[in-house]
Amino acid sequence: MSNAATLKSSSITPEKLKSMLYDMMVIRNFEETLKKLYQQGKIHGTMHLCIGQEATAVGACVPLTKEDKITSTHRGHGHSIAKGTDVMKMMAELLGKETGTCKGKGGSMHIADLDVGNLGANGIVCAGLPLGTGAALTSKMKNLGYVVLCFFGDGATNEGAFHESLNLASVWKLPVIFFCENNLYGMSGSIKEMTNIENIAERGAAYGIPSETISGNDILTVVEAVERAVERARNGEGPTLIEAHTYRWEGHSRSDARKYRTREEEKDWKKHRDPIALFKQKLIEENILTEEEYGEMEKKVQTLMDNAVEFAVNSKAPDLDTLMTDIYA
Amino acid sequence: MSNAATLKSSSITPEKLKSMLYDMMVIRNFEETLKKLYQQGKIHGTMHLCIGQEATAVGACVPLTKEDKITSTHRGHGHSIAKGTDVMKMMAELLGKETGTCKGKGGSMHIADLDVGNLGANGIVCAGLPLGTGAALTSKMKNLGYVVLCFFGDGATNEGAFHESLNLASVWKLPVIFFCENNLYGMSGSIKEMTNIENIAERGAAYGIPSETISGNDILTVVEAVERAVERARNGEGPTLIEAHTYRWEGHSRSDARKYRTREEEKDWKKHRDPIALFKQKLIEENILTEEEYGEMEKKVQTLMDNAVEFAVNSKAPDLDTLMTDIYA
Amino acid sequence: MREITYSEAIREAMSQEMRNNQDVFIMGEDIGVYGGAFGLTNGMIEEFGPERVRITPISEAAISGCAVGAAMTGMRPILEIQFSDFIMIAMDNIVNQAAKNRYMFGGKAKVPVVVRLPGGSGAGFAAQHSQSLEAWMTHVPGLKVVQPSNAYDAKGLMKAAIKDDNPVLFYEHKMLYPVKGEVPEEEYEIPLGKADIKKSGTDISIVATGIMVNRAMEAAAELENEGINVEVIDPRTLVPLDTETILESVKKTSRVLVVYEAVKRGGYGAEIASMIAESDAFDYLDAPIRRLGGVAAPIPYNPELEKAAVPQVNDIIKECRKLMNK
Amino acid sequence: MREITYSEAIREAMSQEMRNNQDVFIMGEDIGVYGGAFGLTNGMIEEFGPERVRITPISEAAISGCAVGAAMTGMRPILEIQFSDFIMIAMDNIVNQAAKNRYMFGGKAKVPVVVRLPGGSGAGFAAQHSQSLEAWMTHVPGLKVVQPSNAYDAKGLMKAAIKDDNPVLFYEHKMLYPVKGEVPEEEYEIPLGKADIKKSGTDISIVATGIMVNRAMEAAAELENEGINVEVIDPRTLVPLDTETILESVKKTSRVLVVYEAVKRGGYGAEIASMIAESDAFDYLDAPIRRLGGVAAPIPYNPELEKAAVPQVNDIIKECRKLMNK
Ligand SMILES: Cc1ncc(C[n+]2csc(CCOP(=O)(O)OP(=O)(O)O)c2C)c(N)n1
Ligand SMILES: Cc1ncc(C[n+]2csc(CCOP(=O)(O)OP(=O)(O)O)c2C)c(N)n1
Ligand SMILES: [Mg+2]
Ligand SMILES: [Mg+2]
Repeated sequence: MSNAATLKSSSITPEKLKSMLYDMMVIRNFEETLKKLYQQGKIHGTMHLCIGQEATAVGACVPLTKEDKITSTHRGHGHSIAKGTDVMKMMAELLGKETGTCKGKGGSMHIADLDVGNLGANGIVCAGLPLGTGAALTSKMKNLGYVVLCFFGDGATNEGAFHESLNLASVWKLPVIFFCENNLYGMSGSIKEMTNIENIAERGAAYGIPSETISGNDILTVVEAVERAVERARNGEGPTLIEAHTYRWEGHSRSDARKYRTREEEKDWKKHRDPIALFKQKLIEENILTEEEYGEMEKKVQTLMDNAVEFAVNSKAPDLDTLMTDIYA
Repeated sequence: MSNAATLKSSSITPEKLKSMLYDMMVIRNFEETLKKLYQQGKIHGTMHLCIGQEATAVGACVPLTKEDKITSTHRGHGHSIAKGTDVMKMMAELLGKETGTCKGKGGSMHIADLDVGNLGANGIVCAGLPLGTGAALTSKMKNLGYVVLCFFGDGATNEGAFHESLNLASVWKLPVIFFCENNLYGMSGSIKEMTNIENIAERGAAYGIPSETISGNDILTVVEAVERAVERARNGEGPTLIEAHTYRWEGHSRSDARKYRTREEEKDWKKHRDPIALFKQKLIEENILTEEEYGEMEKKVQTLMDNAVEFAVNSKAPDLDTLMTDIYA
Repeated sequence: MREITYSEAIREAMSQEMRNNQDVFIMGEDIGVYGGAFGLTNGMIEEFGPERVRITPISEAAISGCAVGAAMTGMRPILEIQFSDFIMIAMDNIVNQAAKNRYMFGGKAKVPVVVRLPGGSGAGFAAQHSQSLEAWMTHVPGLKVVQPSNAYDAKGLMKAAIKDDNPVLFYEHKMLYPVKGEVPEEEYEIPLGKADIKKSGTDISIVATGIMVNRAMEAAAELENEGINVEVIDPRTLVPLDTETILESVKKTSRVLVVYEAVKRGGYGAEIASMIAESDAFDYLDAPIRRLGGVAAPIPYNPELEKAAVPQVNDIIKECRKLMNK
Repeated sequence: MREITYSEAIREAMSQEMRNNQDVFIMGEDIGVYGGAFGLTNGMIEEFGPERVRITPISEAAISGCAVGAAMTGMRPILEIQFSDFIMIAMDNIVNQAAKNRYMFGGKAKVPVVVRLPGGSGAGFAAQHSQSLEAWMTHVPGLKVVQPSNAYDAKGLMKAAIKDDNPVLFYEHKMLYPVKGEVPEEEYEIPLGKADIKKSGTDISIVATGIMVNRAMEAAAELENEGINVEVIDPRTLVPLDTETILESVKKTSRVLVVYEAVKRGGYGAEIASMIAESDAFDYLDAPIRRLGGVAAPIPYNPELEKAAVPQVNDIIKECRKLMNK
């Protein structure tokens, strides 16, 4: 595993560093808010929260431009926010409103925002990889210069689509980054029991794809690893596989007694490896951030979220007529 | 690549060695005969001949008992014969007769013979791997002690089912041997261009599966590699991946101008690496076989094949009523 | 009699069969301590252990093929596909292998596998987790297709499915899981291919499948007040289909409405309707054969839109009124 | 006029569109110097080069998803699936992704991909290489489904399919590939959703799809001698379906036979038949709506069995006689 990156080694401006922290805070607050809204019965269906995984979402998107693209997963709120999807609209989408990112038709598992290069969450585990490979093919064939980053979980790496996509992208040297958020579990299956290898990154060799395993809760490490991969991709050197270790604090979805893991393990990750706390600490230690500024950021995030909820709650439900629109182009 | 095995290192009896050669000769003659019958319009549809690959088919089945099982491919005649499927019935099947292995309903791509552990050819590339994994699961759950050997081509290794099956078999430590006949091409795609790695065997590491690359045209090498794998499987140590290099002399199927490879390459394999000639040579050099005996074997094979053709030609076509039988058990 | 849920009924059937026969086992994603996405296998791993309640990686292609291979060699696997929508990754093993092996091999293999498929809309899971694609499977020779509408049927049909020597696709409806019904503890089987008349009537034959049976029953109660007396037929198994029971009913009532949740276009209701249209019951018909099915749109997330996408009780009532020219 | 084969017509349509629009390209297994399993892409890699005639690994899941992803981002891929049967490995990308993305994303994506699918029986390729599964796709909102029966239609429909901004599944029949027909060299399009009356008549409307159009035409010629005057309608596209042309014909003839190669049970002919049965054409009918489809068996290898598995000219003739009570 790569060593934790230091701020000194980073060329990121202090402003950018603070905005990275801010984005992580937005994601966490967004998820906490959803949890409450769900408990209040204002959100239906299901959703998969990414609390604890904010550093992978934000860190992986830092090296990307707006023209670069991502594909996301069922656990995709963080990815969407990190890539620049509007939080107000996302909140409205979760509440099934016509002002939502998808006009209330998609919901949590299908948030997409093509204008900012977000090719969509996906309800099908691993389905983003072939799609992202295709988006990378467009970049190459049209010489558009953009790269594609595909988010996926550890569980997804046992799907055939993982294998086929990595091979295809490698053979065609496509500008794509396969970014695995290894949070140790699928829905309940421990990745240690679902494969017979130490690290998922080992699978890169099966395709001639360079790969590395990193700490996914140290945002600067994530940024640097993705920077390297983006550079390779932009230079026409093809795909990279990154495995970032992280942890989801919540259950898999809203109905999960978490019998498959221990409370101790959870406590350990929350206490010692909270990506937000770690990054905040670092910024404070290096005099880039003050506690006061942090407090202001918290307030700003809260205001944003309050506005988002208000916006979403006050938005109209989609007209029943829209049931039959947007099917064909 | 493992070194070529020598006869001295082998514990196989002279009789067995000769019968191995004989089986290879049967396979080649079977295929040559089909070619003629096809040209005469006596066989319809399509078929995939395995001339040049006799050592992998026979060699891989030598270490297997009748209780052990195989899954085969579209290029499966050799596998079937090697596993003990009746040649007369196979010939009748190719001619679509009621006396055929599958009553004329399956044809070349679906020859199966469960009684001798032949779980079937398959028209779907890579489909035998999940099935074989399941057969191995039965062996394990019922404590039956048998192992399963899955034949597949180089092209099949880019299918998702390859990835998923190897992973599953590894996680469950199933008694299965993944045996890849790497004949350098799929239908036309060169495996060198269809993957970005040197050897397919490298993929074993992605599943924690031991693997090796061997010469598939030296039958004793094949036998020894499979013996090691069978031993692992029987000892409950799980699957092995074997990649055997070989070459198909004919086109992919009956309509193939072979534009994707050179005549020189073909000549080279035929002249210098004919698995039958190589083995014959070895047996003669080591005084296990005489030219005379070989001539007799050739005659015997020809008689068998003549009988098979006669049997097949004289057999009845299936009754039209059988169209609707054998659908449900 | 004792009441248990649809979900408990299915579990009970599986558990009884697993106790009766060592060859029966279940495999699928997260079916261990998690109990499966719908809690259906809750407690099973505790009783039967991890060898017979096999948690698998997320590998639908391998696990479906593995189940088929195990079935071909002497086991009787039950495969849980977490949502029926994910069968798309397992299609080859079901359709090109399980369904055809016996035939291709000239009658030599049998493939006793049950594939459990939670389907249907209503839970807010949106387009990729709410489909009703059973029609696909009815089109494939070699498969049997079951779709129980209540707990009692679910138990009896599951036991028959497990005992059947063929691949059986068992479509469960996720909105029915918590619905209770009277279910005897003792063992019983409901033969595949036998429809059930859930309510007899004289004016209109409603042939409804899956959860639509329940909506048709509600509609029937309402319609009774208006003097319209409908008969509700639940085929229970789509393949084999009990055409006799359906045709007899149609001849009696001379009006028919086919109701299904799946997209109307190309759904199995089309098969039922055209089976009637080409039969001798045609001459008894006093009105066109009407179908009510899902609209031709993906299932939307918003709950009101979601409801509007598939037939509701009121839609059934309206169609019946139309059929009676009221 | 110039005559070319069905296969050449499809190639010409693709080549013309590739010349007209740099975004159009083709990808698939063995479509380079090999020319594809059916030689359809012969010569294309020589003209367009390996970037636009992309040979892929044997990876149906990746290549289908890759085509969809490329389509979502500005390309217009044509994907050749070597045999339509192999779509089972690509189902998720077609059905859960391509068909639904636009809707799930609230109208934001478009997915202009054409999936070419050689289907049908008659070539002796047996159960896993001879299926007709177009009905599956007609059941999926968001997809369009095309099934040309001759060279002229194939060219015009392919051009329309490539220009369409939606996923289009293009079912080709492998026995039609070598069949010649008059096809103009110039560019023309046949709009998706427009049926063609291949022969007009007064006694019976035959709605036939794919290769069955040709068999229906042969049967029609025979029946003419017996004084039975049939009308042959070729929907050409199954989705969207030109119901108007079909219903008008049925009202005129008052007898209808639907003929399709796919397994009768659950085939798209069931949709056509029940569409008629629930329409106002019902009142015009003088006889039950008959369907002729494939038997409920996998396609067998033996050529005589194979023929018996799907409708032949004689079967159509017999059905028509029955419909006329002769
Ligand atoms: C093809 C498919 N199989 C199964 C599921 C059900 N499912 C949804 S999320 C999930 C676990 C995914 O695990 P992982 O990829 O590690 O992502 P994580 O949830 O940990 O973020 C499963 C099994 C699905 N949505 N799609
Ligand atoms: C899923 C699937 N995709 C494509 C094909 C068509 N096809 C048949 S054989 C073949 C090549 C297979 O190559 P390989 O696995 O190397 O086997 P070989 O023919 O060389 O023995 C292809 C592409 C198929 N039958 N099934
Ligand atoms: Mg995970
Ligand atoms: Mg090969």
